[in-house]
Amino acid sequence: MTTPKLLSLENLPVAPPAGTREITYVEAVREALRQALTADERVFLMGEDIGVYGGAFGATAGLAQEFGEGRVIDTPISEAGIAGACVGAALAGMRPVGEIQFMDFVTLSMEQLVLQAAKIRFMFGGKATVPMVLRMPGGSGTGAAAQHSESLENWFVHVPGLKVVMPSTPYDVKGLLLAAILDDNPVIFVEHKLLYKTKGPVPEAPYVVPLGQSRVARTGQHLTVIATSLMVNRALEAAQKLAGEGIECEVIDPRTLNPLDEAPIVASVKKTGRALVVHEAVRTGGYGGELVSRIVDSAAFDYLEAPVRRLTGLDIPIPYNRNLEAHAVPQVDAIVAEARRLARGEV
Amino acid sequence: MTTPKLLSLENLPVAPPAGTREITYVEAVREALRQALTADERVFLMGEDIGVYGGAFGATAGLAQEFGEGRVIDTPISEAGIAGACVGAALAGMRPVGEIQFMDFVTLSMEQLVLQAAKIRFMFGGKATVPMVLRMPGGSGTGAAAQHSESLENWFVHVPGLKVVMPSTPYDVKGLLLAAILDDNPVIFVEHKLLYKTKGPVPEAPYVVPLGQSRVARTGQHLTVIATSLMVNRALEAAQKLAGEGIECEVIDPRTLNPLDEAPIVASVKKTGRALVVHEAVRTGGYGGELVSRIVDSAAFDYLEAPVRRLTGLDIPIPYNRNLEAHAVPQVDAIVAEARRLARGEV
Amino acid sequence: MSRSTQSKKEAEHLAEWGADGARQKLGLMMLIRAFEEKAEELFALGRVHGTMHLSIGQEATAVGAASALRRGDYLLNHHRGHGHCLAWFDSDVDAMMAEFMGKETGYCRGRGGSMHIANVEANNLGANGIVAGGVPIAVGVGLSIKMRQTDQVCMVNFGDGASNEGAFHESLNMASIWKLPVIYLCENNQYAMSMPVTKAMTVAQISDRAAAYGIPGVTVDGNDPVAVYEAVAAAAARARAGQGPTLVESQTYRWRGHSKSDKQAYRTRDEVKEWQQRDPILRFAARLGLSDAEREAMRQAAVDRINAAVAFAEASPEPDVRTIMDGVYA
Amino acid sequence: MSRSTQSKKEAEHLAEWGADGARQKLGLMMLIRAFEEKAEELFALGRVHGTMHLSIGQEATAVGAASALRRGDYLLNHHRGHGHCLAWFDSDVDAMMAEFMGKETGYCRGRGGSMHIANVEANNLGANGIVAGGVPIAVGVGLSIKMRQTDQVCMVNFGDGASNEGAFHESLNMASIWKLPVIYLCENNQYAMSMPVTKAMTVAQISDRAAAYGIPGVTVDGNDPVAVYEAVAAAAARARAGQGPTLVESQTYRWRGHSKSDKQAYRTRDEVKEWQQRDPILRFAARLGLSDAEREAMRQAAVDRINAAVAFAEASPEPDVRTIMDGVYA
Ligand SMILES: Cc1ncc(C[n+]2csc(CCOP(=O)(O)OP(=O)(O)O)c2C)c(N)n1
Ligand SMILES: Cc1ncc(C[n+]2csc(CCOP(=O)(O)OP(=O)(O)O)c2C)c(N)n1
Ligand SMILES: [Mg+2]
Ligand SMILES: [Mg+2]
Repeated sequence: MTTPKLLSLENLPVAPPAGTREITYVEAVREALRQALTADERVFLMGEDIGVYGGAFGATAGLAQEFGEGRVIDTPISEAGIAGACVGAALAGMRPVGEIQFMDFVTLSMEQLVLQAAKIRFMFGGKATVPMVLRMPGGSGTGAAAQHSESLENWFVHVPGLKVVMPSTPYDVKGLLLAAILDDNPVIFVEHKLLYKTKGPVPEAPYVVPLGQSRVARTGQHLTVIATSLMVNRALEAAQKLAGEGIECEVIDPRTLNPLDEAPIVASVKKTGRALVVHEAVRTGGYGGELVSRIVDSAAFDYLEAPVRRLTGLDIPIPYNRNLEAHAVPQVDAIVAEARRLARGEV
Repeated sequence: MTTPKLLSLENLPVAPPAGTREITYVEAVREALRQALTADERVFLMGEDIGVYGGAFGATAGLAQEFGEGRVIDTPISEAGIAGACVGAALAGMRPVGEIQFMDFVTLSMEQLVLQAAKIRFMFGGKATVPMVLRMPGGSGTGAAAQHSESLENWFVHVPGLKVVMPSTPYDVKGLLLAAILDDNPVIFVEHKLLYKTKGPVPEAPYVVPLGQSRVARTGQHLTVIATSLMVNRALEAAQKLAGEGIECEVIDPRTLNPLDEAPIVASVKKTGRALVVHEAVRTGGYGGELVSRIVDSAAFDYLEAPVRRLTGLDIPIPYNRNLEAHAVPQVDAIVAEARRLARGEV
Repeated sequence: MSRSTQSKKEAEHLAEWGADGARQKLGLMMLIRAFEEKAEELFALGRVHGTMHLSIGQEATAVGAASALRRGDYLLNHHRGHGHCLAWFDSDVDAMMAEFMGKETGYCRGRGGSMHIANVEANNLGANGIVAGGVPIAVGVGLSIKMRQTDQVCMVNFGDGASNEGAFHESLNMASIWKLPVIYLCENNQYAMSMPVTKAMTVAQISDRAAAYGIPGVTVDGNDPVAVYEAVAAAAARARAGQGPTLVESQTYRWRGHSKSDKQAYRTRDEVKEWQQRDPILRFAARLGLSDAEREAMRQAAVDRINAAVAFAEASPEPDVRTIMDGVYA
Repeated sequence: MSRSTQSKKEAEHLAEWGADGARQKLGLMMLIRAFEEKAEELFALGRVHGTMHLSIGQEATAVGAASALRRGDYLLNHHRGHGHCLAWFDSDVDAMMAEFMGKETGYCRGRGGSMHIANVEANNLGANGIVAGGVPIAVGVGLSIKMRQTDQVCMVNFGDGASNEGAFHESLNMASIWKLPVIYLCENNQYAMSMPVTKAMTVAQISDRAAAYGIPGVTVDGNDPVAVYEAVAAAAARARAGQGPTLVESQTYRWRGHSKSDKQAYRTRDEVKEWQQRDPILRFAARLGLSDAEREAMRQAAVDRINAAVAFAEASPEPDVRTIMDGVYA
């Protein structure tokens, strides 16, 4: 590797038209990884069972065969070690993309992510970079109970030095993953298990969706719904239903939780006067609080006609029983009901 | 230990008068620990250098000598092990009080705290209890730089099953620590390094300050300041200065961050129409967002005359340089300035 | 300190158990097998959701280990732990199946499911969905025993993969310096999901790792309940005598995929078949001199018991959604 | 695989260094001592804030280890790391002292301080305030070397206490299975803060823990730069040859308290005195046959250099508060 092949932002289109080819979210993840591995010799993958097994959710299927075990590295079950290995490789010039098999297990990596990855650059006076990505699937809905269903994104949002990305569509997951790999900062990349099989149009060639740009997923004038990850899909479904009642929701997907592009949110709330924040993570201490605070402390404050509300996961661990599990997090009907109340001025 | 001596809530006065004896915050911690060790054979302490060394900040000085190394246990440097040992001992009928030497190092204990301690009771259908306390000093101001100055309380607030306590006075720290030890749930108990040497009146006999009760630390009609930990003291100092300008702040200390007693906060904001949230932790994703959201989504919403504002730590790791360090978190003058702007309707 | 050959004492143990005792253990192994096969079937039929980790082929370890302990001892179990649950004291097949099916009558009122089945009353402190998650907890249980000065022990089960987690290291070190009554039972089934143990570590036997803590490490044939019994009994005796922890490695093999969706590209059919030749149930039945008919009758009894448990679970109510907040806080 | 006696080869190494080389190393040890004594003084005078961890008594390890490596190799350092920083390639005493004093001209522009001094340009990837914090990072650095196919090595330093962290275990295991060019240098100064190594683990030597990873473990006299040099050089040769990591334990002693405020109730004055008899500087000076006057002249030169560094740091500007957000993100 004397003159390494490098992926570079300059060569990549920014948010090109989606085109007509449809693939799934997990295929889009894999395509981004394959293209990054092809384009840049500094990129490599590491994680548990990402090689011949192809990853617990199949995100890396075939990549070890294509790029070899030297670049798609199966690790022992050592989540602190995986995070640390990414930090070290990044410090020494590589572009590691680690996988944590379930977001829950990142609880074992926190020291390396928070005290090392996030802080090294600042502590060293800006003289080092830690360009790494850590992918992890979050969320509930698979019946895997309390230790395999966490939505911990707000922990990372609360750590300066980290960026936090949480895509909701196949198009975004590909473009944001390439952007994350190209970013010179440590990026926490949160996928969602229930999104992996969702389909959507995705350009074949590599492209980026820049970090730090919110997306208006639907326009409307009565109410602004800010939703993340899987909840974007549910909010869009809810908006569709509400449209039949004459309630038009504007649905915004921040995509990057930190840094947050708040301008489209503020503009929307100025227009609608009402805002509902929807996330799957438990309510207390969650990202919803950040969104509410940003709205309240913005130019939109004077336009607010109702309290900014949060519809979130209940403050409980995710239960195993299927029915309880479904009740633990916002479903489409709950979003419909809450949005309707808010739009009608019933809260 | 056939008929163990037990500490019991019934025997303890609830929030008795403070009296006249003054001791420091760290002495109050030690007194609570000593009284719990004396009253209840199930209580024991474990942590790094808590024995003959007396703890990095002296909280356990003399206790190993008094109660023996069997109940004041020095551990190897193994933060996951410490947390796990507390979980196991609690499950098996003890009342462990662990110490994490600096809050930063709890990043190594997250799996045991979040996936085990917090969830075991729920996962087991309510058939187990995990009565443990984990003490840890947070905050900056000692020149110990980015890896020894964290304020991570909102991570724990975001975990159902945990309680989070953050006392600001010697009186509260003693009463809340005894209440935490008596609580049947895992409690994260956050002390502050800069508070350890502060003095205040503390009753000698054991007593409890119940978890989940906010304290109105100063009354006023122009502005509500909700502050946590060290920031309570700074907010009170700021309020004192502002009183000279005719601005009367009501200062509220939640004391228990989760469960939060929001009634006094809502009542206060209904009265003042203006609220300022002050915490040392970095702004983005922090506890301030929770407080703002609770206020906005409460009966106080209709009384708001200005945006609810947050004054917090900057979104940076804590720098080493003394001057930079001081600028990284709210100081009294900054609170004065921000509160004045808010009270005067300048924001 | 480790050995992998069978001991001469085994015949003595078998004699101690007596014909009835030994048969009862064989019956338990069959009950576990029947539970697992039914679990697999229910899953295939879509009658349970989530995931599960089957211990088919590993039944001897669960039964041998539990037999070596006493009522009142503690168990910390792992994700592949149906067998250990069933083999533990006072276990209730109905409550287990009901939990597996997410019912209110389950051990955990349907909140835990396969990965979190616990029977706290019997000091079975539950399975764990986190690899090595129970391992540091064992230190605290051990400490509590020491402080309460009882002669209990705590057995913590985990897989080969778990021995690469940092928690393993911290726990063994702490238990060794304080001489805690903990039995570390590493069920080495040769793989951690797709990762062969030979790729995940450089030592020949996991029990070699005991050397880092100055404690005994022993490797036994995990497909032989007597061998497992003997190793765990020795570890328990040591623990009760205040001599501290032991690392017991039980060499066995998982017949099925890791969990519900595993193409098993990481191993060969031949390897699986080879291990199936060492079926712990058939081997032990032969050792006890059972005829085919006797064995078949025992197997049928196990299947019947499991079918009854399914009937119980199916007749049981779902948890009431209004109780969803129950148990978050005490 | 471990040994604690001195090697016969040491005389050869000393000869290789030559008289000048050996004196230069002694000078470096003296420079470290002078830095630490000045640091202590500045702290006592209230001219620096925060905390610091002095390595007085441990200078031979820093100098011996760095001498065995090459420019271009990587260093991951620990909290008691002033000596290692100074001994590393292209180190700049002025930048170090300025960092210690929180100035803009410091290695880290005053943002890091004693516990985070790094010289990234020289592949000194910094000290770490987290016990064992650098240990898993070494795996990644080692991996990058392997992928880039250079003949660099990565040395990671840590204390005896750090070897009880889970991260130690995960890192050594990963480096051993992938045969990474990593040198694990455990500086066993007998205590982790107040915890004597004999209470924190049951093994006689920390290098015994290498057995859990099938890698060489070696224990050397950490107060002898030649012994440390030899062990680290052998580990480096092994690493460069693609044979993987080595665990080197350097037995030494910290003369001062753990950090600024340590009453040292956990050890006796006699014990400290006994170790002070083995002062690495006096011992090495004697071995080189220096007269008292020569030695004193060298010491004075070191002190002068440090005083100059203090003057440089004092004349340097404080960081500008307006730049406080610099470096959070790239
Ligand atoms: C901390 C953590 N990492 C990863 C996983 C995902 N996972 C579940 S079981 C398993 C393999 C465990 O292997 P082993 O310990 O050998 O037990 P076995 O499954 O073979 O019984 C993995 C990787 C997990 N549950 N927890
Ligand atoms: C994870 C973590 N736990 C605890 C500490 C506090 N601490 C700093 S140094 C130290 C002792 C370290 O001992 P050792 O590894 O032997 O290094 P030494 O200080 O003796 O050089 C402790 C407990 C820390 N910095 N990081
Ligand atoms: Mg296994
Ligand atoms: Mg030490």
